[in-house]
Order: sequence, then structure tokens, then C-alpha cells
Amino acid sequence: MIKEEWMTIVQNKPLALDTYEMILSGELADFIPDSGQFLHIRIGEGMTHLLRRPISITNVNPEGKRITIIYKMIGEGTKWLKEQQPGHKLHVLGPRGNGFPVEDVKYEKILLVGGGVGVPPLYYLARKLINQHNQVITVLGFQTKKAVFYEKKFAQLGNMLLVTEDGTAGFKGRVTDFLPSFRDEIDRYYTCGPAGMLKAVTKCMDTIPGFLSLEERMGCGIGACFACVCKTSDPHDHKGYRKICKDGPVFSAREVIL
Amino acid sequence: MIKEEWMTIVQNKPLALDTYEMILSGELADFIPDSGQFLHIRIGEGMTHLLRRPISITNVNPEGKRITIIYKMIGEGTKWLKEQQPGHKLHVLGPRGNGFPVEDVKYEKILLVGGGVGVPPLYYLARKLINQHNQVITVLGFQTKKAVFYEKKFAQLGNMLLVTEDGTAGFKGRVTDFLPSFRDEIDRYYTCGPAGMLKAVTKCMDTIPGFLSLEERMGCGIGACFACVCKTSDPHDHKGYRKICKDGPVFSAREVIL
Amino acid sequence: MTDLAVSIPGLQLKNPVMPASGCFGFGQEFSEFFDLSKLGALVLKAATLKPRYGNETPRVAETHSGMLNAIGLQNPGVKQIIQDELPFLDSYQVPIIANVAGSTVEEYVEVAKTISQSSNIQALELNISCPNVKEGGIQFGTDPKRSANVTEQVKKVTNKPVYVKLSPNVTNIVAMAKAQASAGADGLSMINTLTAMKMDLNTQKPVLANVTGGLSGPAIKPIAIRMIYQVRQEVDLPIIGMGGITSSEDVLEFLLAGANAVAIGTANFQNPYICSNIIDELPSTLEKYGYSSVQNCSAKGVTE
Amino acid sequence: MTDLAVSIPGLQLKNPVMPASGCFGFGQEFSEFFDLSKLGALVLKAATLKPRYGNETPRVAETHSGMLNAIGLQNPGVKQIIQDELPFLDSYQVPIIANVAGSTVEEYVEVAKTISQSSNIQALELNISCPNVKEGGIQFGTDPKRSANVTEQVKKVTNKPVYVKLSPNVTNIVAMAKAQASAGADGLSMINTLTAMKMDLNTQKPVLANVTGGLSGPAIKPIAIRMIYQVRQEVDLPIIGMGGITSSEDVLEFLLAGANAVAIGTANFQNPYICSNIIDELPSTLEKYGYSSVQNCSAKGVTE
Ligand SMILES: Cc1cc2nc3c(=O)[nH]c(=O)nc-3n(C[C@H](O)[C@H](O)[C@H](O)COP(=O)(O)OP(=O)(O)OC[C@H]3O[C@@H](n4cnc5c(N)ncnc54)[C@H](O)[C@@H]3O)c2cc1C
Ligand SMILES: Cc1cc2nc3c(=O)[nH]c(=O)nc-3n(C[C@H](O)[C@H](O)[C@H](O)COP(=O)(O)OP(=O)(O)OC[C@H]3O[C@@H](n4cnc5c(N)ncnc54)[C@H](O)[C@@H]3O)c2cc1C
Ligand SMILES: Cc1cc2nc3c(=O)[nH]c(=O)nc-3n(C[C@H](O)[C@H](O)[C@H](O)COP(=O)(O)O)c2cc1C
Ligand SMILES: Cc1cc2nc3c(=O)[nH]c(=O)nc-3n(C[C@H](O)[C@H](O)[C@H](O)COP(=O)(O)O)c2cc1C
Ligand code: FES
Ligand code: FES
Repeated sequence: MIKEEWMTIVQNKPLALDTYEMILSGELADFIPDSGQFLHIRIGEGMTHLLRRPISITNVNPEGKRITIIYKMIGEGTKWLKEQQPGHKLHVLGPRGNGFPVEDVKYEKILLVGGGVGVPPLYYLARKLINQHNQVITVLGFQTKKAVFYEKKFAQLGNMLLVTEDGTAGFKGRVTDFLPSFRDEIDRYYTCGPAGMLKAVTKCMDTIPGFLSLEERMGCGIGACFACVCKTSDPHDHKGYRKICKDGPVFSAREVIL
Repeated sequence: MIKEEWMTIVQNKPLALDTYEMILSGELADFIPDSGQFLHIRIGEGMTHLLRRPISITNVNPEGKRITIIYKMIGEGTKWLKEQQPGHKLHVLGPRGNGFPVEDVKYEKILLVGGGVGVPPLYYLARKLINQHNQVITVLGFQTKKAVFYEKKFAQLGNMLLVTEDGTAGFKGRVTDFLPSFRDEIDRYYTCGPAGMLKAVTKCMDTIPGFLSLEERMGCGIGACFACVCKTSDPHDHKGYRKICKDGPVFSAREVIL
Repeated sequence: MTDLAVSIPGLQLKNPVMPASGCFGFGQEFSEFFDLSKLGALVLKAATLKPRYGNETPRVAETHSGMLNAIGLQNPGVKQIIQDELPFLDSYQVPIIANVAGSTVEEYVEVAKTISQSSNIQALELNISCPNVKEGGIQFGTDPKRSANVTEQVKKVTNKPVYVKLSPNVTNIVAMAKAQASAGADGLSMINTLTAMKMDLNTQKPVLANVTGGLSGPAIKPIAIRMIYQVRQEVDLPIIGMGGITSSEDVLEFLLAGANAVAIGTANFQNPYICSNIIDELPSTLEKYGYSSVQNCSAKGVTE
Repeated sequence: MTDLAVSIPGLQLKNPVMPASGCFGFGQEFSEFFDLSKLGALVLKAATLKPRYGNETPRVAETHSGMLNAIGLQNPGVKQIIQDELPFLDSYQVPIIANVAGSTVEEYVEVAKTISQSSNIQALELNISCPNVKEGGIQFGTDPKRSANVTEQVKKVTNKPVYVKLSPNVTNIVAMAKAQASAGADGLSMINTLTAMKMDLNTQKPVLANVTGGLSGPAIKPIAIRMIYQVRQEVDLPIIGMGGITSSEDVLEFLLAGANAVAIGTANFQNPYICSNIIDELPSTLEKYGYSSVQNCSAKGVTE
């Protein structure tokens, strides 16, 4: 299994407000077992940036040996990413983490709920689920019309409901406003997005089996530094914590405290 | 007068052992009054490298708005310079410092003594002196054959004597071994090179008017931080020091203590 | 309109940005690059009683996101500074802060007394924290009692406000700040450089002739922020914050952590226009993060 | 052939390179990337008596050429470490150093006693310098007397050599080192992180949940070099040097400044192969600068 690679940037272009889509090519594309895993990307020249940036895998095209990622420019690291030109190489560790569990998931009706830059990993997941003969309903939430991306791609894979906070695209509101209507018809759900959204989604979906992908600031990204822990729900859990980079980023909604 | 410019790299290629020639294009080329002045070049992205690197001007071609510099790769900064591709831009402050005084120098017989990367600024100087109807003799010293550069260019401008320490090109020895033969026939000299060489040259040329270009680690490069001082020879000099970046880098051989 | 004005003892600043002592000479060189009247204030290079040549060269070295310096307080002496350097600044509308150094308490007092007589000087900054001189400087700066004594003595001979520049090379920065508050300091400047060193692999010797030097630049910014934050929680004096500032975002970070104004040192070497640029960018940066004035955001991030 | 071997109390190292405590977990994760038997030694993450959850998140932040961490000594407790973590390392040929932490002298003593019984452990490193816990750690690490007391008490209950990890957050590092020498320490590890902080401009709050954190990485290298150099001039104990090492040249710089061996922390996060790479490059780097062995260059740059 590949652990590090200098991947070549094939494309790096704006996708939505402050949001960019990058296609990387390399052998690594043959070794991405799960959706929801991430690449741990080295930033900058020399020693300015010591911490890598975790970015989820949006899509994998093993024939073309390509991996797509989508990132939002929020600080120094993603600003640097944005400036990298096709042809240049990025050093990545990957695939890291445990992704969305889909083994044996077949002929189910499944809800995907994504918010903002939590949307990307759901795309590869959706494709996997459909290949396994599941029916997928997606609810995508964004701040505003300009921030929306991939809504058409998801629409091609099944029912897709678009929600924006300011109502400039799709329905106005938050994703959780629209979940109750699906609650009774689905078998399970997967979600990724800001912490507040995850909390609201899991609360709303209380009784239904679900999986969520968490974010936390990372040091090593490989499980060695204990920077990225979260607490377990079970007070009798012998460790009491999980490492998001190694045990996650995807957890069962019941496993961890948000 | 221009003080800063993003100059475009037109060429950046190996010239000799660890030595590179770079051609920069920009308006600045119209504003280089003296030979012996330097460009103060910003290094790297962001804040990794806070100190600029002083590099002498080797040649100026105002018609093409081009400046040539020659630099030796010795550390982090010059390594970064080496890696910059044509088309990219460098941020330079310039021209900095006071160069070789040549005003009113006419119809003289003049000796130029250069050692290693002290050779570059003498080239623009030689061209100026020849334009002013002087006769120029050049003595160039290098470690070894592979390190030699610009010997043919100097040979085109007048008598040129090439010396290498290991004798692999030109005469074997150090530049100072060959100076006594010129001492009696020249009116003045200009020299640039390692501190040890400057000391030996000025000692050997004792009675003859001479000018030398000094090097020192710089902070600001503009005269504000007092990083680059040297002491004056005259114990009654009211300041007792000179700033190499602002008062120099060229001084009369009598003015400063080496 | 974002209001950049700041008022701290003795100083009505049109904006909170000034160059840090020793990184801007006496102003003249930078006047080539921009109009000095733009600055909130201008802090002069350290003055001692007699002229000082300073340390041998090399005096500077580069480090990751930082630099070392061991200038050793080279300066022409307080009298020459008043005579030769201050008149040039007369033509600019900018408050001037004199940085006062010495090897003994008496020298600090003499320099402070002399320079206070100059009407061009609005405030003093006591440099009890220079790591690059054998006597004085950091010796005072790391001992609360001795540092308080310098301030007390200087306060007796000047009617200008006295800002004391603290050294970060201490176990307990809050104790140092408290000692200054009791001694009557009007404000604090923090931080000076951290004592540090670099070896030359070729010569096997330290790069700097002085062996050690002071570390400055973005590398030390997190240490400066921490110290200012800690002091702000326990001491009420105004703080001029410095240490690694290179952008208007950095200025805001210092303000949130508890600084009232800021000084920019090392960044002037990478970009001689930096003070001017930061002053230009500050209004939009403050606005972006929701502030209408500098006074509004000072110490906003400090929980008491 | 360049000789990389180093021998310091209790440790015959095949090369001077080890990962720094807390940056390499208990080794397992890095065994994915290279053969741990390559390492000169392996320093474990800190062990306390009871399991500790550590601080709230966020626990790390990036700074210029550095990072902040406030993990807060999360670990499963010394007994679980012996039971669950050490067996994995049995299959590697690498000396293991246990990093011992505590909130009280008694806790240090208990942890040291317990872990000393494990035959897999070759030496102890006393972490009296963690800046990220309310009790213990840096409290001991900034007071010469209290820190000496920890060492004395621990020495009574262990027959393993004891390396004491010094905090750089002190006015006088030499006094701290001397106190350790008198207390019977077998060696010193220096330096731990510098207490530092970063503000989040959006939330106006410190980025780290713990408010302050420890600054590590290349930003602090010049401070580490200075402290090692100063201690080497006055104290004879072997020194494991650390703070910002990212290359074999950096290793040589630490050796010249007075270190006998080195540890690599933060750089493991940027490049998990870094320890292995540096070990590979060290022979040619030493050769380039004219050294035939590590023992030869140690403290070469120190004038006594
Ligand atoms: C498992 C995982 C998957 C992710 N997938 C994506 C994705 O597909 N698309 C996307 O746009 N973003 C994703 N993120 C968030 C992304 O990692 C951060 O936005 C990014 O690291 C910010 O870096 P910066 O340098 O631009 O910001 P800065 O604020 O300058 O970063 C400073 C430090 O904080 C860390 N940091 C800041 N924000 C976050 C955050 N939200 N989560 C984790 N670390 C953070 C950075 O990694 C860096 O170490 C993911 C995060 C995790 C943990
Ligand atoms: C006025 C002047 C003109 C110069 N002209 C030339 C030239 O035309 N060609 C050329 O190859 N070199 C020239 N030099 C030397 C050149 O500046 C250094 O070789 C270069 O700065 C080394 O940078 P580095 O990052 O590669 O080395 P590093 O050793 O990594 O640099 C670290 C720091 O030390 C400084 N430094 C290191 N060596 C020197 C040195 N010899 N002189 C001054 N500062 C130094 C660097 O500027 C930097 O701040 C000149 C120096 C001066 C002062
Ligand atoms: C070259 C240089 C010279 C300095 N000289 C002085 C000085 O004379 N007096 C003083 O109080 N501080 C002096 N300092 C410290 C700075 O004023 C400032 O406190 C420190 O550099 C941190 O800020 P920075 O990181 O922005 O440079 C000097 C710093 C440098 C880099
Ligand atoms: C995330 C992290 C965790 C650390 N945990 C410990 C620890 O448990 N015990 C300890 O003695 N030092 C700990 N340290 C300090 C390092 O061992 C080392 O002394 C310091 O980081 C300087 O080295 P570096 O710049 O190479 O990282 C930790 C450092 C980091 C960055
Ligand atoms: S980031 Fe280091 S354990 Fe997760
Ligand atoms: S480099 Fe600052 S005065 Fe010359």
C-alpha cells in the first residue's frame, strides 16, 4: 500500500466561492480502499509550514490514475494550494484514515447530508453506494448560491435537495430543516460538514444508523501525536477517546461525543 | 529614481563550478549610475528568508533594459536563486551602495584584480573605464579551472592574466604572486574578492591609489541597522566606521581597515 | 471610516504602527522609501552616553523565519544624536520615541536626562533588555528589582513618559511587568529579542563574532503574543507590542492579545515599505474582522 | 567509513538520532514508514501514573517555521504502556528511553519505579518541562531546587540512567543544568518547547483550547543551540540535543554546539521518514565537513 507520493497536479481551478477543485495524478489512485479517507498534503517550500493539511478524497479514477480533491481557501495552507500550477508536484501521504463503511451495504435507501466543504467526500461515497445497488438521496447545504458546487453531479446519482442559508439557490434554510421528511423512509445515513451541522443531523436522525466524518486540527495525521482526539460516548470504553486521523475521520454516530 | 522593482528573470544558467549567470529585465537597468553597486534581492516565498542577499551588478544593458548578475551557490539563498526559472520575477532593491569612482578617470593605465565571485563587478567597471579611454589590465584569480568564468570577456577588453591556485588553468598561484610586475606601470587599481586577497593586494600595491569592494553580512542593506560596518584607518575620523551597504561597498584602499 | 488613532501616555498616535528600535536607524534611510509622517510614531535606535562602536562583525545571521543580531548598541552617543540626527526628523509630523541604553544605572539616568531636554522627543523607551552587550542591557532586564531601580531613577530626571522594554529571556514575564508598574513605568514595550545562536559548519565557530545574538522575526511571534497576553491579564500599563509582525493581520493579533500599539522590526529589512504598507492595509483588515477602531479591538481576546 | 556510534550513560547508540518524546507516539505508527531498528534510540511519549485524557482540542496550531502543541500529556498510564505498548517494540533492535511525567514528586517517583522494572527500557527521561499541564511539568522545570529534588528522589528508585529534560522557559539555563548535575542526573535533554500562543482572528480567542502551548520546530533552533552551547561550557553531563532539527546539517550544528546525541520532534509530522533520511545522510554530511566520526565532532565548536 502506497504511503507517500509526489503527485502531479493535473488541474487546479476555481469551482465556487473560495472553493477549488484539484486533480492529482499518481499511483496512489490505485490504492484508495474507502470513500471518506483523506490525503495529508505537504504545504510550501522548505520549513515554513510544518503541518500538513488533511483534505478528503472527492473522487477516484483508477484508470486514469487520478484523484480529485475539493478545498476551500481559508488560510495560509489552502492559499498556497490555490497558487500551485498544473505540472507541479505535491507531496502527499495517503490514503489516511478509515472512511465510510459500506461493506455489505446493498439494496438500501440511504441519505447523504453534506454541508459546505463537507460535501466532497460524499461524492465518492455516493458512487460506491450506487455501484452496490443502493438508492441514494442527497441533501446539500451551502451558505449561498455562489458557494454551491457538485449539485448537478449529485443530482445525476439520485434525488438531490439543495439548501442555502440565504435562499439564493435551492430551498432556503438549513439542511436539518429538511431531514424530518426523510427520516422514516431511509435505512441509514452518512454525513459530513461543520461540527454544528453534524450535531443537529445526528440529533434529528437519532434512531437511524448513521456515520459521520469529523474534522480536527492535526499534528501528525498518522495517529502518533494525540492532537486530534475526540471523546467516546460510551463511559465504559476502555480508552475513552478516538484519534480522528487514525480511528476516523469517520465514526458511527453513536461512537463519539460531538 | 527607482528603488524597488519586480524584475523578470530572462536567463539563469550555470556559468562555472557552482556559479550562475542571471539576466534580469526591468526599468532598473536605466538607473545604474556606477559599476560596483549591488542589487539587494529578496529570497524565497513568504517569511522563511527575512534577509535579502546582496549581489553585485556584473553588467548593464540599458537598451535591452537588462542587468546581468553572477552568483556562486553557497547557502540557502543562492540555492533558491539557482532554482528560479526564466519568466519568474525577483523582487530587488537597487541600485544600492556607492560603486567604483571613475569620474574624471581618463587616459590612465589601470589594473583590475578580481578573485572568485569578486570578478563580476569588475566587468561593468572595465567597460566603463574603456569607454573613458583608459587602458585596462586584468588579473583574475580562481581556485581551479572549473571555477573560471568571463576570462574571454575580459581578454577582449585588454590584457588579461588568468591565475588558478591549482594551476589547472592559466598560471599557477595567487593573484598577488603576479602583481609586482605591474606595480610600476599602472596609475591606479581596483579590486574585489575575498578578504584575504584584498588585504594582500592592498599591501602589495601600497603606494598606488586603489579602490576595493568589501563584503559583509547585511541586515537592511540600506544603512539603517549597522550590521555591515568596518573600521576606518584614520584614528581621527570622527565616526570611526563606515557602513559597507551605504558608504561602500567600494572604499579607497586607504580609508578602511581590512 | 475605521479609526486608527491610539492615545497612550505622552503619545497621540494617528495609527498604532511604529518601527521598532534599532531596525529603522534614525529614520533618514527609510525616508527614501516613504513619507515618515505616515507613521504612528518613530522609535530611534538606542542611545548611550558615549559613542559606541559595537561588536565585531559578522553581526547578523539568518535563521528559519527569523534572524540573529548582535549589533552591540553601536551609536554616536546621545549628544551627537541630538545634534546630528534629530534635526532631520523636524520636517516630519511624527512623534519620536528615544530608546535609552546604558551599562550602569547612572548611564541610563544621564542619557535619559540629556535626551529629555530635546523638545523633539515625546517619550522614552528604556532598553533594559539588549542581549548583545556585556554590561547593562539584559543584566537589568532579567532581574525585577534591578530593572525597577533603573526605572525609578530615570523617572526622577525626566518629565517624559517612560516605556520600559522587557526582555523575553526570563522565567516570569509577569513579575517583570509588575515590578515596572510599581516602579512607575508609564508603559511597556515587549518583546525584545531572545538570546540565541547559530554555528557555522565550515568554521566550526559561532556565526556571530559576539557568539550569541538576539533572535527576532516571525519565529518569535508566538512567544511575544503569549507574553503580552499574560501581562495584559495582570498589569494595567499600556503595551507597545512587537516581535515578528509582518502584516496587518499580525497587528490585529497583537491588539487582540493586549497590545495598545505595535512596533515592526525585522520585517523592515525584507521590505523597507512594510510599515507604510501595513498602515494602508490596517483599516480594511480591521473592518474585515468587524472592528471600527483600533481602540475597540485592543485586548479583545483577553479573558480576565 | 564514518563512525556514527555514540555511547552515553546506559545507551550504546548505533547513531546519534532518535525521535523526540511525544512526536513519535510509542513507535507503532512510524513502523509503517521505516524499520525502527534503524534508530539510534526511541523515546516514548510521556507516561504518567494514571491514564490522562489531556487537554481539550484544538491542541495544535501552526506558526512560522514552527508549531504550537498543548496535548497535555495524554497517555494510557504507565501500567498500560508497559502492558500494551512495549511488547510491540520487542521485535526491534533499538534502545528505548521512557519519558516520565507527573504532577507531584511522588508521581514522578512512582512512574519511574514502575517503568524501571520493565527490562525493555534502557534509560529514563524526566520530563520536568512540559508547559501544557497545570500541575507538575514546567513548575518543576523552572526552579533549580525543586527540579533537583525530583531527580534526587527518582535516582533513589531506579538503576537506569536518568536524563533530565530541561525547559527553555528560564532566565538562567546554566543554573538549571548545574542543579541537575549536583542532583545526580546522568544526562540532560534540551530543549523542551517554549511557552507560546496564537490568537484566532475570527473568534478573538486563543487558537488552542488550553490558551498557551509549546512552540517547537525550526523557529526555536537558534535558542536550543545557544542553550546547549552555554550549558556545554559549564557542565560535563552528556546532552541529547533537540529543537527544530530537520536535516543532517542541523544534526551537525547541534553536535558542534555541544550535544552528544540528538532528537527529532516536529519534523516527523512534516515528513514521517525524516529520522530515517537523516540517518542515511549523516555519514556524507560529516564527511563533507571533515569528520570521520560523531564522537569527533561533538562540542568541536565550543570554546571553554
Ligand atoms: C479529515 C479531514 C478532511 C478534510 N477535508 C476537507 C476537504 O475535503 N475540503 C476542505 O476544504 N477542507 C477539508 N478539511 C479541512 C481542511 O483540512 C482545513 O480547511 C485546512 O487544513 C485549512 O488549512 P489552511 O492552512 O488554509 O488554514 P489555517 O487556518 O491557516 O490552518 C492552520 C492550521 O489549522 C488547521 N486547520 C484549520 N482549519 C481546520 C479544519 N477545519 N479542520 C482541520 N484542520 C484545520 C490546518 O490544518 C493547519 O494546521 C478536512 C479536515 C479534516 C480533518
Ligand atoms: C556588496 C556585496 C556584493 C556581493 N556580490 C556578489 C556577487 O556578485 N556574486 C556572489 O556570488 N556573491 C556576492 N556577494 C556575496 C553574497 O551576498 C553571498 O554569497 C550570499 O549572500 C550568500 O547567501 P546564501 O544564502 O547562499 O548563503 P548563506 O550562508 O545561507 O547566507 C546566510 C546569510 O549570510 C549572508 N552571507 C553569507 N555569505 C556572505 C558573504 N560572503 N557576503 C555577505 N553576506 C553573506 C547572506 O546574505 C545571508 O544573510 C556579495 C556580497 C556583498 C556584501
Ligand atoms: C538589527 C536589530 C537591532 C536592534 N536594536 C535595538 C535597539 O537598539 N534597542 C532596542 O530596544 N531594541 C533593538 N532591537 C529589538 C527590536 O526593537 C525588537 O524588539 C525585536 O527585533 C522584535 O521585533 P521584530 O521581530 O519585529 O524584529 C533590535 C533588533 C534588531 C533586529
Ligand atoms: C506534539 C508534541 C508533543 C510533545 N510531547 C512531549 C512529551 O510528552 N514529553 C516531552 O518530554 N516532550 C514532549 N514534546 C517536546 C519534544 O519532545 C521536543 O522537546 C520539542 O518539540 C523540541 O523539538 P522539535 O523542535 O524537534 O519538535 C512534545 C512536542 C510536540 C510537538
Ligand atoms: S494528528 Fe496526530 S494523532 Fe491524529
Ligand atoms: S546592512 Fe544595515 S547598515 Fe548596512
